[in-house]
Amino acid sequence: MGIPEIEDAGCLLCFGYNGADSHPIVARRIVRGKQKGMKIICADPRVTETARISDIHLQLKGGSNLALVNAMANVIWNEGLADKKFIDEHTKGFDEFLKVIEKYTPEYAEPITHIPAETIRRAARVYATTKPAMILYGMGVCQFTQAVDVVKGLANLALMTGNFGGPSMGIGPVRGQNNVQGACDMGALPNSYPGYQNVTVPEIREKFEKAWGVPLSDQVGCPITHVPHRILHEKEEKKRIHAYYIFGEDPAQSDPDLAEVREALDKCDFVVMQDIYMNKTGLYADVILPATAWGENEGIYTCADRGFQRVRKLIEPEGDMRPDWQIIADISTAMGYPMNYKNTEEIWNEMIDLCPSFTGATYEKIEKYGGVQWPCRDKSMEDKGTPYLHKDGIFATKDHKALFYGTDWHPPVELENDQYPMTLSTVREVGHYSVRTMTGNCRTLRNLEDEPGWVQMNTEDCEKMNLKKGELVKILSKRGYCITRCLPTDRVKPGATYMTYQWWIGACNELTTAKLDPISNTPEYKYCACRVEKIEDQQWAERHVMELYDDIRAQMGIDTGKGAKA
Amino acid sequence: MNYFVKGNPDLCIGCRTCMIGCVVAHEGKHIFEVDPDSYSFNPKLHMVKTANLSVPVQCKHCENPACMAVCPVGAISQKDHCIVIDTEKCMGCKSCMDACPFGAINMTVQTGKFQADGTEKKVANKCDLCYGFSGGPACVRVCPTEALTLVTEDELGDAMERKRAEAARNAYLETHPQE
Amino acid sequence: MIVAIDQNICTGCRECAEVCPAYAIVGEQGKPQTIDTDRCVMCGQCVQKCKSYVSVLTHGKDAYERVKKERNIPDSVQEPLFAAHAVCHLNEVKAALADKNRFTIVQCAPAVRVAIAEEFGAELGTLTPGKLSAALHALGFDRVYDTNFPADVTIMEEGTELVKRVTEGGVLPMFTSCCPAWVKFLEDNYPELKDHLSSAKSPQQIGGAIFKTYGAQLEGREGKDIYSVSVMPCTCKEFESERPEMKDSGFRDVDAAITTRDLAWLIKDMGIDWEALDEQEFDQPLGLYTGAGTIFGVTGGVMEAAIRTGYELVTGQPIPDLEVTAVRGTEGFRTSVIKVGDLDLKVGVVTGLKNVVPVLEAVKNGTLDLHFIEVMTCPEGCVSGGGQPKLLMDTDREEAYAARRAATFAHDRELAYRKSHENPAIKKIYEEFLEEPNSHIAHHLLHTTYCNK
Amino acid sequence: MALKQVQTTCAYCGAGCQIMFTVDTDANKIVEAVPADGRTNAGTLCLKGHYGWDYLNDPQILTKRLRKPMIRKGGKKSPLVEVSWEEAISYVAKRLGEIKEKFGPDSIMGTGSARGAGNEANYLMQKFMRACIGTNNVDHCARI
Amino acid sequence: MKKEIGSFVVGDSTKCTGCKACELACFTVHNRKSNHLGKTVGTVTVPVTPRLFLTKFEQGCMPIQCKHCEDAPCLNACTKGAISRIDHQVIVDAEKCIGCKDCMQACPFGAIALLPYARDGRLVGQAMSSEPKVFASKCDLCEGIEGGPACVRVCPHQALRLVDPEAEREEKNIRAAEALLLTKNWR
Repeated sequence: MGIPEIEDAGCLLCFGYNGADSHPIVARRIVRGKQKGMKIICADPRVTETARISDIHLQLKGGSNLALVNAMANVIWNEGLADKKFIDEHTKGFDEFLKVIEKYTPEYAEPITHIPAETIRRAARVYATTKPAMILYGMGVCQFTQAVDVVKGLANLALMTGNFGGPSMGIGPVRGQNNVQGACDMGALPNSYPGYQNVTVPEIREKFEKAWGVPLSDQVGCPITHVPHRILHEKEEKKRIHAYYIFGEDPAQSDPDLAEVREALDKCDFVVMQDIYMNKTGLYADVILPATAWGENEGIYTCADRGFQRVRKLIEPEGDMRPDWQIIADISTAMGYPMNYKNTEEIWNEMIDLCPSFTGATYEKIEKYGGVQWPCRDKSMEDKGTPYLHKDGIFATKDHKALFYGTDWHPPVELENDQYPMTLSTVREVGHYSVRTMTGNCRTLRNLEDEPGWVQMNTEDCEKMNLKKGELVKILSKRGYCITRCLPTDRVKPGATYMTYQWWIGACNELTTAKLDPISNTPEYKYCACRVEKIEDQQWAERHVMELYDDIRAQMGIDTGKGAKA
Repeated sequence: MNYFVKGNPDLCIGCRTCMIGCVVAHEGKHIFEVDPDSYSFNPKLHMVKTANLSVPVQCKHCENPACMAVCPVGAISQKDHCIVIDTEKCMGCKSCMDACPFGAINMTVQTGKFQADGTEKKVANKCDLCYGFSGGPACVRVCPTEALTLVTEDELGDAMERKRAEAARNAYLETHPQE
Repeated sequence: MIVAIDQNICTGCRECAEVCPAYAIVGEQGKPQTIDTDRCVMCGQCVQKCKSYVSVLTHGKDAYERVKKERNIPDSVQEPLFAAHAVCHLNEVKAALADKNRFTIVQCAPAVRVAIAEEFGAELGTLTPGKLSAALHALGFDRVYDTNFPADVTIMEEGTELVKRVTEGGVLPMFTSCCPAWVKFLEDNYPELKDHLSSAKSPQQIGGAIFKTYGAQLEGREGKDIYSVSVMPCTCKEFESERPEMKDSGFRDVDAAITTRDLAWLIKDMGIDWEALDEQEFDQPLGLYTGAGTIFGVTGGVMEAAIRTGYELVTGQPIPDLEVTAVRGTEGFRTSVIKVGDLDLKVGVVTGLKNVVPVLEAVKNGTLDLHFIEVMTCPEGCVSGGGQPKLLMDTDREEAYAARRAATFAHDRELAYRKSHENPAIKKIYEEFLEEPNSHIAHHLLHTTYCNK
Repeated sequence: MALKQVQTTCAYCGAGCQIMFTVDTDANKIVEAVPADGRTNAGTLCLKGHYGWDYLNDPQILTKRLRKPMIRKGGKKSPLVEVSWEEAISYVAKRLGEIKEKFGPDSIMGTGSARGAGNEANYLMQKFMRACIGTNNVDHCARI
Repeated sequence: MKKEIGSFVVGDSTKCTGCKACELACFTVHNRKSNHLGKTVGTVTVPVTPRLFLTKFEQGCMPIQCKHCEDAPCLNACTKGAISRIDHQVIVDAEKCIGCKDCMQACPFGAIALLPYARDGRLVGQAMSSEPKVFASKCDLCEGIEGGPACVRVCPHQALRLVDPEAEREEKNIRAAEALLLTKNWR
């Protein structure tokens, strides 16, 4: 479904998704929906803005997602609220699914989720009986070691209530970054070519071999989150990674367990960084290639609801930067695989012809209609794209049927313990984006929020530790520690802490665990054990933070009047 | 009657676009080209987030303003439907800050101005309804969820009149149920 | 007028009215207050409380010196002066000390030795009997005696009286009579209960009567030659000494009662360096005292001293536990039952005069079954008296009183004799002069009667 | 001052908001950003959309804008030295070629970018990794 | 958050009785070391020099003291450099003060008085004059004195309050925001 459809849903189940901080303009649709009478069920351990205006807030214990989802399915089935006709006509595997969810009564889920059984029932009833019902989910689902199972669990809910194939229904992952959808669309994935065409399917591979004129590997590649392991600990010589070409990313800030990431970058034989600003990864790069930025080049982004939209050049780059595509093409050419493109449209045209779902999305149409939501298969101007998927319950499987997929809940990997009695989850902050190389260099956004960031903690926990708002605290896990400011709030539960990952000093990824979901390879950013310590000498801490900040800025090439330069 | 901007907690998502909008409106567009420490980042409205609400709070432009009453140097005055602070006159005594029951006034650094001992000069800072700028209050303009509105005398008067008429009709219906 | 409020200085805050137990301070809020002398018991708590000082800003540059002169305060004093104040007699005392023909005897009350050092910058509640004695000697007093000695006499007299009342049938409960403000309060407000008061005089007045009789004999002098000064933690003691019936020695028994604060002024005025003073003993024999005498300074102390002796008077056995903790404490009214042989002695202790009203009402109604009740006007007994060093900050009050009380009990523990009847000087004076407690001569000199208003 | 207006897609988050920029082409500077009537944003913007573009003029606040290719000629920890594009490209090509030669194509990892680079650059990156290097070792930071 | 603006003490005339305990306490704690004050009145040998001033007016009374202005007229008026901002508070250096009265005139609250200056238990004299040296006496928020402002501590009626302006402002913000919940449907 599309973002504008959200406000017309009868019911919204917002699961592990905090639109107000990650996508304010999507949150706006939720607010408008509420004004139009939309029922909101919000599953989030924090009182997010959505939770605040929700009809039912399922304030679950972090890491209990699947238990809640399965319990809702259990209620829907046991109370006869399922859409049996839809199940019969459009799905498979329901009976096996029922066996899995049988034990997930609300009473069973209550001690796991910390949500009263009756509240789970109420939520399930509202979701199942209000049409159309839409599910939005975010990183609160994905950044767990049990992530894909939960996505499937949410799909199960939509399937069993027939909430697929029409406007304002279905399930939508709200992708965080501006072009994360696009990077996937373009096949920047170890298992698929552009247009979600699997590298292990021979016919597809043959198509690409033919188009590109070289034989291609039939082995699924290395996911990014495996890279530190593949550099540092890989036993099999031919799987070990020796060169790392990093393009528009900063793993030394954004990835979990930063200590390990740094070690990996340090040990990697050859690191190429291609970016617009100096960043922490740059400190380990052997070569730095300066690229033009958004606003300095042309291209197409895909937004969270599969919409291709144009991004245009606003100003001329000042300096010796080149567009990313050009740099890559030059290297390729230099390595004996010539790439010659005059502009992005040429590249685009090559791409869409290889991807049936995108074939119709020409520059011309994107210009004319302001954007095209894929699938758009036909180049004729009549095919304007697809606002929502699975129209009329026809799914993109061979027999057009959706598959139920039930799994048991398991707890997060690293639980609270005596030494680290609290939990840490990473979250977003509305005024900063990603690793902050862009927003941190914007005056007003920098002035609104700056280092060392905040740790959100329950007011009672703060009172117990005698922590005041704004006080600097030390937060530790078994992997590392950082210093940040304490933000007492009643929006989070006792025992839980939340931090945003863009800070250098309040760098929560020093603490996070690199444990991954087995399918998506997403780290468990949303759950690790931590401890908060009071810092008695606040004056020292304030000075220390300032010194650290100046030091890192100096390393990043900023003249702070002191410290080492890069 | 003075006008005022009010936030609606039902619509606000706490994103603070209004706060930056306020700074940009008052400091001018040149701030996008200067050292971020060289201008004063003073939003004149304050985002409040509690367990059950998010909403910016700003000056109500009271009809009998306590801030104006306590100011010892006459730096606060009423001008064209709003209460404004003359930062030239203000000496930062914080009496108004203490007097305001809404917490709408804070103290802010006046960039580039210093006291005799070289320390920063700070003055009272509060919403002036973008007095003197075209286009009305910036916060209202930039809010992505239309959570802020400028309340004018006419609007408030109309609303009261409508409510009174409604109340009268209801009272009438109570005594004349057949109609 | 012993206690007064200066109309020119008073701001009308009425904080003094809050502490006045006799509701004697009258006036409108914000206007200067006056003292209703009929009601006033001269306890001096208003003096302790008042913070409205003579100020350069409010009253002008010359006000301070003018007020000091008006109040006959020694010129050397530079400390703040307040609206509520007590009369100063130092001029007369200084004159007497200067007069070679007068034989000056001084006595000082138990609470003075735990407080006076505070006026010289010492910690609150510093115990300095030796320095106190040395300072009084240095001032030129011919004999430096101590009120603790007549306090021991009081126990002998009052204890005997109590035993008589209990065993032979007399008016009960019997009230202590050593606190003059309390005595005045009862006379003013409950004259019908005056028979409940012990007829024994207060230690000050017993001392006064003895010094001008037995004391004069010891010196080979006559009573008329003696000038008797008492140093008291109390503003009301001057009133007591001025009572017309207090002349049983044939002269005014005590010629001048000055306060702890007055004495500090006098010491400074005479140029005595308190810090440099070596400790000295009180003069003998009338300066020899027991722990029982010294605990008169705290609430419950008279009761405890009386029980230490009374127990032995009744049972003939020494009291098993000398420290009668049951009667200690600072609550406004507390009662306990003390086993004295076969007798269950039921006692009560009142501290803070406001707390006595319900007790008096109960006595009047016959609903209070007690034998003996100690009453002290000031909040925690004489250590908190109106003549004691005045605190600059009321936030120190609790600590000050506690420290002075603790010092008093510490002094009790360090003394050789801790029961009045074991004091050799007491034994001696009864042998040589008073015959026995409640004897004829004792009655004449050491007991009094009370007036109806 | 020559002004032009250009509509583009916001650089932040997946909402895909459309922004109308006013650009001073003489000064090569953005003057103002106002919300455009895009499909998803319908004439509204959040704070990043409104005020998140001035990083483009390299304000020297947090990190330095990269303007020239650089190589650590003395190996890790040695200083970065500015070089020509020709040198940089041939150096990268040579080193990658050597590593591919020595350890095989799967010893090289490449990333796409979920941020500013755009779809075309991502397409080329994966094509480069797959067709030129010969590995499927390409992924991006979708998971953070 | 780091403290950004100066705190100050304010009186409440609805509670104040005018007892001057605040003035005396103020004097006491500021002279404890410099003029060897003990705990009792008898240890005082110098004139009482308070830094706040009990003020009577038509409707009642209350102490008046410095607001520690953020653009302090007294500080700006002092040509001798005797007034400066230390840790966000406006502080007079009595040693430097020459008693020129400019600060008194600049202060709109009357929060400064020229009072005799004493040290070591004695008034400080000056050359060529029998008059003692004076200094601009004003609230310093009991800088460096344990327990914070003594006036606040001793007031028997809690008529004095140490204001942390930013913290109080935030609290008032919350109440104002809660009121918006009630008035949100004003139309």
